[in-house]
Formats: sequence, structure tokens, C-alpha cells
Amino acid sequence: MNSCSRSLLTLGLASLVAVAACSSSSSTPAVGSGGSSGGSSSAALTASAPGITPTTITIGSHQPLTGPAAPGYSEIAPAANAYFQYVNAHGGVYGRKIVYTYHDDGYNPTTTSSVVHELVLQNNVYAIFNGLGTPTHLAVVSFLNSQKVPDVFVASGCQCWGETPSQYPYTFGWQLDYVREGKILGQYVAQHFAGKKIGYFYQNDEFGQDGVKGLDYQIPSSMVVSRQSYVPTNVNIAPQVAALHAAGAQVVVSFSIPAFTALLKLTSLKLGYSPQLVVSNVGSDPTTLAGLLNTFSKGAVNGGSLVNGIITDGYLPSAGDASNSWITLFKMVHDTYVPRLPFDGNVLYGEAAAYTFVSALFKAGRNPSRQDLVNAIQAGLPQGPAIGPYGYSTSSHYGITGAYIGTIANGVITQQGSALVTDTTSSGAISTFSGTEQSAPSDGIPPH
Amino acid sequence: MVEFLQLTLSGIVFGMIYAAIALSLVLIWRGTRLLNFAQGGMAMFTTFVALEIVYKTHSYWLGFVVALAAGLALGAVTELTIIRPTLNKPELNSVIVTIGLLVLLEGLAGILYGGQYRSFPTAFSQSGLHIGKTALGVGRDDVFVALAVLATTLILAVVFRYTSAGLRMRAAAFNATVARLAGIRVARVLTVGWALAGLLGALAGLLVSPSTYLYPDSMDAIFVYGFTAAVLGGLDSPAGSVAGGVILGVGLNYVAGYVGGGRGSDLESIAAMGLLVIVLMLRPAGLFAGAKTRRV
Amino acid sequence: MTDGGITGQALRIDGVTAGYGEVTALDRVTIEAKPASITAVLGANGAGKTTLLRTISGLVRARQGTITLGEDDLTGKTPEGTARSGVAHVPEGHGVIAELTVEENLRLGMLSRPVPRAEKAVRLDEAYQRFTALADRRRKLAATLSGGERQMLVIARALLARPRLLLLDEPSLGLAPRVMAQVLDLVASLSRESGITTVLVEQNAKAALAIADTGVVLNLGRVVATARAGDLAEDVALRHHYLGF
Amino acid sequence: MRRALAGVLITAVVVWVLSVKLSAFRDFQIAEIAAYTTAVAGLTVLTGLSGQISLGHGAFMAVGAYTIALLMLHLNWSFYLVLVLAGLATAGAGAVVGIAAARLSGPYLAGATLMLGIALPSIANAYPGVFGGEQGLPVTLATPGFLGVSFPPTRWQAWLAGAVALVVLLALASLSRGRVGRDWRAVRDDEVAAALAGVNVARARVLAFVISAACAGLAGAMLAVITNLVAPGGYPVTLSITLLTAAVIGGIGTLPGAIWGSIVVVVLQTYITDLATSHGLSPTVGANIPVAAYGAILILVMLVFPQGLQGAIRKLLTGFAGATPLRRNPAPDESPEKEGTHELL
Repeated sequence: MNSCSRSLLTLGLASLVAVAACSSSSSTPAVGSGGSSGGSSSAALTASAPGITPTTITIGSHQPLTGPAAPGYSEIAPAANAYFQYVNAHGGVYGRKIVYTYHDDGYNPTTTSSVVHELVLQNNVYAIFNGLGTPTHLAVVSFLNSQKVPDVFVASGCQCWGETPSQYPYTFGWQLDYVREGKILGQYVAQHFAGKKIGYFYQNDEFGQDGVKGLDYQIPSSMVVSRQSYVPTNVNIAPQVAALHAAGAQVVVSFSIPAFTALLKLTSLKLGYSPQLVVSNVGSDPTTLAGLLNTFSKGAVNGGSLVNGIITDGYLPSAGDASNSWITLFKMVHDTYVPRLPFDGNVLYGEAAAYTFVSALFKAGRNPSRQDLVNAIQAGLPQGPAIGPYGYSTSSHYGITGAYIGTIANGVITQQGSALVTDTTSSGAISTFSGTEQSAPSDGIPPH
Repeated sequence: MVEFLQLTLSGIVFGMIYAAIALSLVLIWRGTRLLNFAQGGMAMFTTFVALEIVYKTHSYWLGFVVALAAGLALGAVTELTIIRPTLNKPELNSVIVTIGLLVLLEGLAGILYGGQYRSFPTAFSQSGLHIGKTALGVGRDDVFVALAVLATTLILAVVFRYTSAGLRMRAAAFNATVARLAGIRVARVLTVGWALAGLLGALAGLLVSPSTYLYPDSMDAIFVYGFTAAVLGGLDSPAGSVAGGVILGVGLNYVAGYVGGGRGSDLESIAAMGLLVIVLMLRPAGLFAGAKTRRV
Repeated sequence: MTDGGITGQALRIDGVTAGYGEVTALDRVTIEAKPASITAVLGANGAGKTTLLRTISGLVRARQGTITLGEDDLTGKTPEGTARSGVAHVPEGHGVIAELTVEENLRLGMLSRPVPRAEKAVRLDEAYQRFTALADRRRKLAATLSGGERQMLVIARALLARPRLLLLDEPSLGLAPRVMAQVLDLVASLSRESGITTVLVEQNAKAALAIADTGVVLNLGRVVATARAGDLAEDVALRHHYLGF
Repeated sequence: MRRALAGVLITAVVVWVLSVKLSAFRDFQIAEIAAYTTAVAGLTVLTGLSGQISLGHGAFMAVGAYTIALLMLHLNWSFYLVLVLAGLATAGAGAVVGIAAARLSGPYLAGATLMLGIALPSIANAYPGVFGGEQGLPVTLATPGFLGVSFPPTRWQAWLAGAVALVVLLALASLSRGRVGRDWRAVRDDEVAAALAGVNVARARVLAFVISAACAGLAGAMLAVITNLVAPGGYPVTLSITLLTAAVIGGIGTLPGAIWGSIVVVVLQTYITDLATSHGLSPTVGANIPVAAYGAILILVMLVFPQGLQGAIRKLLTGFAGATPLRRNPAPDESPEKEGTHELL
């Protein structure tokens, strides 16, 4: 492996000299675009697009590394970078190493705009990858599309990234969007808790609101006895929980981040109130939750047991499922490159997104232009670690379109039944996914 | 009715935490005529110190005591090193210095402890208390939180009112020149004031962190409400701080519980502003403004 | 009034220059005051009278020259330090802390040096006996006092410190003539009874000279005349020129 | 006044040269600096001249930004008309706040404005139907046709924001030198004396808020154009505090100081971040080092240059003699109590 990558590097250096010698031959032909031309000696590596040199591919991102959204989310980019390092150490993408430059935006859209301008105009990145957050990314989506910069796998479940490829041709979603997620959870609740009183607890932004929209497509409004929202800056949710309690909700469906799922659990404890919790994927990571609840319940009950029995959904394998080949791969990468981070849902998310990106890069060809990447994704991507299929096409830039329902037991999400796929419309059916989940490639590099 | 009781009790608990922050701001305000924007950041930092101790020794109370001591030290050191040089400079300089300190502490906490949510242990059980079959909505630990703040406030009040150390501090706060002419080492008194404020902030951090998690910005929102409580009550009045804190805590709970049909939490900051504006329009120096507020 | 063994001592101000920023308020001022004497410092507004007192007590730092009280060198000491050396400075107009009670204001006078608890009670009792108006109001905020009562309060406080040197800045300012006379009488009798060296700054030169042993006239930061109080009061030219009476 | 005009012209030329010579990203930064300067200049006048503090100026920026976004979105009016309207709308908001503020002293005003800065943007969250909720509203401004298709939009934004900033600076300079400015200073130094001298204290204080808010509104509108979006997340409390920081670091009460302060807050952060990333530090450490360094620099600047950067520059130019403090003119014998006390905040 090592000598192979070194020889590729030498090849790269040679071609760099060649390009320098040819000087201004700017119209580089796009070689092998869209195809699987993984052959070893076909064409020289060229600077085929901004951010691409014969030896490197520079991509950028905006992430909340500091500030209120940093807890949890600040793990994602380092985890993605860990996977890129793994790929770089194992031959790179056609010999090129991925350079991942992610800037802190503190989850402030104004700062996002500033750092993304810097990445695109100053650092000349090839693409923006996994930019995190709905309000933050909305601040740059028009700019990126006007600059024709691929804006791939936005780290947010907003419908805005996938719904309108005509408006944002360079932007692609990745994770399961919140409406689909709401529908899948809603169907489960409507079927399994018929006749019970349902309460909603949701973060009052597009994450929670879209989730509730999906829930409402499936759960008859007569069943819903209380709808309580919270804002992430206010940790005192006693009023909301008291209201759910007073309304007699027997099942609480929660579109919340992990900290607020834990607070919901804790505040319920103070009221002696124990409804069945159904929690969206974002807020149900067992590792994170157990950690947050452990010391809370000091003396009384232990954290792990508080998490047991929560119903949730998943669009990636559960981080605690050691028998899954993807988990084995990502755990190995984690242990090698970012061992100090907890191996939780956020790390898994970052690595899985990075895997998908590398997979798309391979598909874009040896010397891809920016458009080649867009075309490659629109032509559809292999499912990889995802539970459901990707929705990528020329008319849809949605990522993962399906998920399974699971129950948390002993720190692991145990899948209940098969994966379900659906669309984002109110009437669209929810159907069982007929395909099979793939297993991880043995060398950990996407097949090409 | 049960819901009303629950809202009131849990509002009082949060209100007492706002009161602790407010009280620490009042201590510094009375001594230095300065708003310490780093108060929340200092509390966050000392709570991280406590967490380290608790992890290492498995003793909550050791961490508790060390954090209080760290608060005292951090307050004193801050006053001696970066506040004192700014005191006879243009007034806003010291405010910007405290903002700088806040940012610095949040950055340092991020470097040393990382940016993740860390759960912080409680002194007592969080399981809810009941009267008969009625859940009160607060746990044993919440009772401890309220009592700890109340006790600290009372101790401070007694010290201030009845001891000569307290007299020195009050004299220095109200009229530095007269105090100096009476032989009081005003500079030292100011340092003590900052140290006590640091201690109170540390207490607030210890008490609130189980319900907010600990991370570099975790005290920001608490600080804002603590500041609001101090302004509501009147910045020269320790009693006002406690009243302001409780009024704010309970009031916001009612808004979140009864207004906006489940979306009241959106309206909380608007309600807090409304409350503040109404109070200040009626009493421009807070609810507990003294009879004589004219100052030369 | 028992004086606890402290008697007044000589104050020597030797060639002192002081000021604020680029302004020089005192220019090589030399004054000597005998133990247990009253020195009246006179002069127009801005002559440097207040600065003189502030320099003695350390609120303003002397740029050159020396100040000694008995054997003690006061030069360069902080206000806290001079207070501990036995200087009691009653500043102009602002001496009362309105937010404190009358008794708390009095207690401030006993903070500069350690005083046993029992002795404190004795001194307070004495003060209340002398100033009966204060005794009735001891639990009231000082803010509720009248101008004359406030002046009583600050003087009483200064005495509780058992000072060796008493600096009084305009004690009669803003008082009705009858009250003013009472205050100045009080100053005179204090000096006589307890042997405290007193430096008195007064606008009302005539009244001040009536109780003082020595008079010093300042003009634009310089000493223009030093003489026995009686002599000064009779120097018509000086009176017209500097003192306006 | 002539000096101010000259200063503005020189700055205009410098901005023009830089915008043409430097890269598109630098143009973007110039535009950002100009927008910040507009807001900071208004704040420095409010606080430095009229003596009123505001910890909620970010809210006024939000008012300006939402005004421009809503009018452009729904009525499709010309940007230039809408920009003026945004300024006017914010001036109105400033009048309301100013009237309420006129009764409040230092820390109480600070507390009230801080809550304003927090509460106002959350209105956008509470009424998503009108304000687009947390996602906000898009703002787009096309580059005018006469510049040609290939003209970089960031350069046009830099020019536009620069022009707005310079016009504001010029207007504020002429105001502060005139009777209005004299009244403000009089009110700041001693309200009672000002009232006795015939100054309408309340009117002067409210006027300062109105003008300062209008500047913030224009700045908010420009920032919305530059970042293509108005969303509540863009107006956190930290924005308001950053504005105050810029004003004080630059030199409170001085208009050139507004420019220096804005450069510091816009460029310093990016610069330290780049420095930290380029040294390959671990991600959590790397992201937090700029934060810690920024805090340390704020403290140091205040300790080393108590009069702000403009004070330091002035000192340098006049050889240590000319830099006089803006506030505090100790009147020696008259007010000995002033010493060492902190009044405004």
C-alpha cells in the first residue's frame, strides 16, 4: 500500500512538472468523467478544476466548532477528516490526497457567509462538503450556486437542499430529511399506540417544525393532546413538561437534540411522569444520552437504564452494533485517527458522510471538473453505509430516503422490522425497502 | 392547579440561581461601579475545575469546596491583574476588559476541556418530591439549590450588616474617599469584593450545571437572566437581586406554561424584556432602589 | 473627654508643591502649627486651601517638600496611612455616607486603628453625650439628617478616631449663621479640651480667625501671610486684599 | 469639517484602490468592514458623545435588515429606495427605544438594551409566517448592468457598503461638530449644567438614539445584502457586544476609531483562525485558540492603549502631548469625589 501511494505521488509530481511546462493550457479535457476508469495508468493527473492539483483535492466546510452549537456537532468534521486521512493513507482518490479545510462559524449565519467566501474566493476549494446547519447554510447556498461550487451533503435535514435542484443545481442533501423522518416515526406511533394520548415536544426551528409536519401527515390530530416547543438557549423546560403531564400525554414524540432529550427525561422524573418516549434520530444517540443522564440520576437509577426503551429511528447502523461491518470499519478509523473523541452517533455521521463523498469523487473520474462531481452524484450513488437508498437524480437532490424503527436497549439501537422508505409529500406512501443493506468494502475504500 | 404549583416551584429554583448571579454582579457593582460580563464565564470555568476534581476523587463535596475556593481566587486575581489598571481609565475600558476575559475563559475552557456537553453531578437526588399523590415538580436537589443560595445570601447580609468587615466594604462601596480617610484600605476591600463575587458565581455554576450541562458557553444564558434580575431588583440592593431573580424565574415559567399554546418558550425573552421595561419605566433604578439615589 | 494619652503634636509643612495634572495648586508652601493649636487657612476660591488639606492627608501627593506630624513623616503616605498615623480629615461637604446609618458613620471613625470592643462602646457613649441630637437618630440613615447635624456627625466621627491632627474643610459651609457659630465654638472647645492640633479651612475668615491661634493666607497656591490670628484680623490692607472683609 | 471631508475622500480612494487590486475575498471583507464601520460609528457617537450605552445595537441592525428583506421580497422596490426606508424605519425604532432610555442611567440602560438585543431577533422566530423563522429571508442584490456581466459582485458590494459608510461618517462628523454635538457633550458631562445652559436634555438624548439607530439600520441592511440573508441567528447578543467592543477598541467617541475597531473585529478573527489552522493543531484546540487569543488581545489593547487605537495613533502623531482623554476632565478643587469612581458603567 505504502509504496503504491508513494509511486502515485511521484507520478503526481511528474505531472505537475508537465503541467507547469505546458503553462497556460487552461482547457483541460475532462478525462474519464462519470465512468469507472479506475485503471492504473490511463491518464495523467491534472489540475482539472479549482482546488484540484495533481496531488491534492482541497475541499472546505463551515462547522460550529465553538459556541452554542459546538457540543456534539463539533465532532463531525474531525470525524470526517479522520476518514479522509484513512483514504489518503490508502492511496487517496486516484492518488490525490484530500485536504479538508473546515472553518468555525459558531453557528452564526453572518460568520458562515464570511468563512465560506474565504474558502471559495481565497482558498479556492473544489467543493463545500457537509456544511453544518440550516440557518447557517442558507446564508451561503445562493452564493455557492452562483459561483458554481459543488455544495455537497449539507449536514442538515432541511428539505431546502433536496427539493429544488432547478434553483440550487450544485447543492445536495445527505441525511434523511426531517419530514420523511417525521412520517416514518408518525406511522409507527399511529399504528402501535392507537387510542393513546400523544404529546409533541420539539425544537422550535426548521428541524422540529419539519419533523412535526411529517408526524402530522401520519398521526390523526385528534390523538395529539399537547404540542410543546423549546428553544435551545433556554434549558428550563419545566413548563413544557408540566403541560405535557397535565394534558395526560401517554406517548411523547420528541424532535430534540440529545441534551434536551435528556432534560425531557430528567424533568419528567421530577414530576413522577414516565410517558413512552419516541425520539428522532438526532436526539437519540444512546452513547451521548447515557453520558448525559448518568450523573443526573445519581443514586436513584443509572443513566443507561433511563435510556432503555426509547423508540427512535435510524438511517445509519447503530454505533453500538459491533457486528456490523460498517461499524467495524468506522470504529477502526476512529481508533486510529481521532481516538480522543467518543465513538458516538456524531462521529459515525461524519465518517459516513465522508465515505459517501469519497465514493462520489471516485465516480466523478480521474480529472474531474466541478460539474463532473455534480453529474456523478445526480447519476446516483451506491447505498454505502446508509440504511435506505439515496434519492439523487436530476430532479431530486435528496440524500437518504429511508430509515428503520428501533428501540434502545443496553446502549444499542435494536432494529424493529425492515427499513422503510417514503417521500416528503403528505399523501406519499411509506413502503418497505426492498433492497438489501450493503456491507463495508474490505479495504474500507469505496469500490471504484 | 397542580401545574401552577409545579411552575411556581421550579420557577423559584431557577430564580434562585439567577439571584446568585445577580448578587455577584451587585457585589462588584457596589464596589467598583462596574458590570462584570465575565461573571458567567468565571462560573463556568470554576465548575469545570470542580468536575475534574469530582472525576478524579469521586467526591462531590470536595469538588464543591475546591470550586468555591477557585472562585474566590479567580475573582481576586482578576481584580488585581486586569481590572485595577483600568479603574482610573475611561469607564468602558474595564467593561471591555471583562468581555475580553469572558471570551478568553471560554476559549481556554474549549482548549482544556473540549466543546462537548459534560454532565455535572448533583448533590442530592433529582427524583421528584411528592405531597400525597401530588408531584411538586422539584427534586431534593432543587430544594438544596434554593436553600444554598438563600443561606449564602443571608450569611452575606449578616456579614455586611453587623460586622466591621462588612462596614468597611459598604463604606468603600458608597464613598471611597471617605472610606480611605477613615483608614480603610479601599483597594484591598475591592479585591475582597471581587473574590466574594467569584465565590458566589462559582456557587451558581455548581448549582445550575446539572440542569444546563457544562460547556464553554453554558453560563451565557444564565448570566443574561442573572443580569436582568440584578437590574430588575436594583443594582445597589442585594435583597433586590433575590427578589428580581425569583420574579424573573417564576414569571418566565408562567409565560412558558400559560402563554402561546405550547410555544411560550419562544416568547420568554420577549416577556423578560417586557417585564424589565415596565419595571424600569416605573422605577428607573430597579424595584429596590433606595430612597436616596442621587450620587455625586 | 478622655484623650487616651494622645496629645496634639506639631505639624510641619516644609516647601510643599502639589497639583493636578499640569496644574500646580500649591507652590512651595511652608507652614508650622504648634501642638494643640488651631491654624486657620484663609484665601479666595482656588487659592489652594482644599488642596493643602488633601495633600496633608495623602489624597493628593506632594511633588516636593515634606510633611511631618510630631516625629512621623507623612510625606507620600496614602490616605489610609495618614489616618493610621492619627490624621482625621473632614472633607468639604461630602463627609457623611448617606447610605449608612448615623451609628455606622460614627463607627467608621474607629476603623483606622484597632480599638477593643469595650473601648468602642465607651467612645460611642461619649460621642452621644456630647452630640445629643445624634443619639436620638442613631439607627436612622444619615441621609435623613439636616446640614448642621451632618456636620456634627462628621466632626464626632473624626474625634472617635482620637486624632493627633484634625483637618477641617469648610465646616460651616451651607449652615445657618447660628449653627455655624455653634460648630466653630465646638471646634475651639475641642482643641482646648483635648489638645488636638487643628487646621481649619474657612471661607468665613472673620469667624475662623476669631477662634484660631494662627492665620495663614494663601493666594494662587502660595503663602502670602502668616501671623497670629488677632494680628491678621487687624491688618486692614491684607483683609481687603485677600480676605474680603 | 474640511479635515473630515479630506479624510473621507482619502478613505474612499484607498477603498477603491484596494477593492480593485485585492482578491474577491478581500472585497468581501472590505464590504463587511464598511458595514460594521457604519454601525460602530453610530454607536460611538451614542456612547462617546451623548454618554448613553447600548448593548442592543444588533437589534437595530436586525430591524434594518428585515425591513430591506421584506420590502424587496414583497414589494420588489428598488434597493436604493428600500435602503433609505430601512434607515428611516430603524430611526423610528431608535426613537421608541430612546424615549424609554432617556430616564435610565448607565447600568440600567445597559440591562434594558441587552434584553432588547436578545428579545427582538426572537420575534422573528415567534412569527415565522412573516419573518421566515429561524431560516430567515433571502436578500439578493444584482450588480448593475452598466458594470458588465463579469464584474465581481463582491467588488460592487464593497463599493456600495463603503459609500454608505463614508456618507454616514461625513454626516456624523458634521453633526458632532455642530450645535447638536455640543449639546450631546454638554449632556454627557453634566445633565444639570446642560439643562441650566438651555439644552433640552431629553431631546438631545433621544436624538442621539435616533441617529445611532439609523446608522445601525443602514449597516444591518448592507450586511444583509453582503451575506444574502437575514436570519435571527445572525443577530446574537455577541453582535451587539462586538459593536461596542469595536467602538471602544478603536477609541470611543472618535469616528476614525470606528474604522479601526471594525477592521480589528472583522480581520483579526479570520487572521488568527487561519494562523491556528495552518499550524495543524488538533481541531478542538485549533478552533478555540482564536477565541482565547481574541479575548487576550481585547484585554491587552485596553491595558496598553486605554484611549483605544485612535488614541494611540493620535499620541504617536502628536508626540505624547496631544492625546487628551475624552471624558474626565478633572476640575481639581471642585470635585474631589470624582477620583477613582466609575460612573457610566
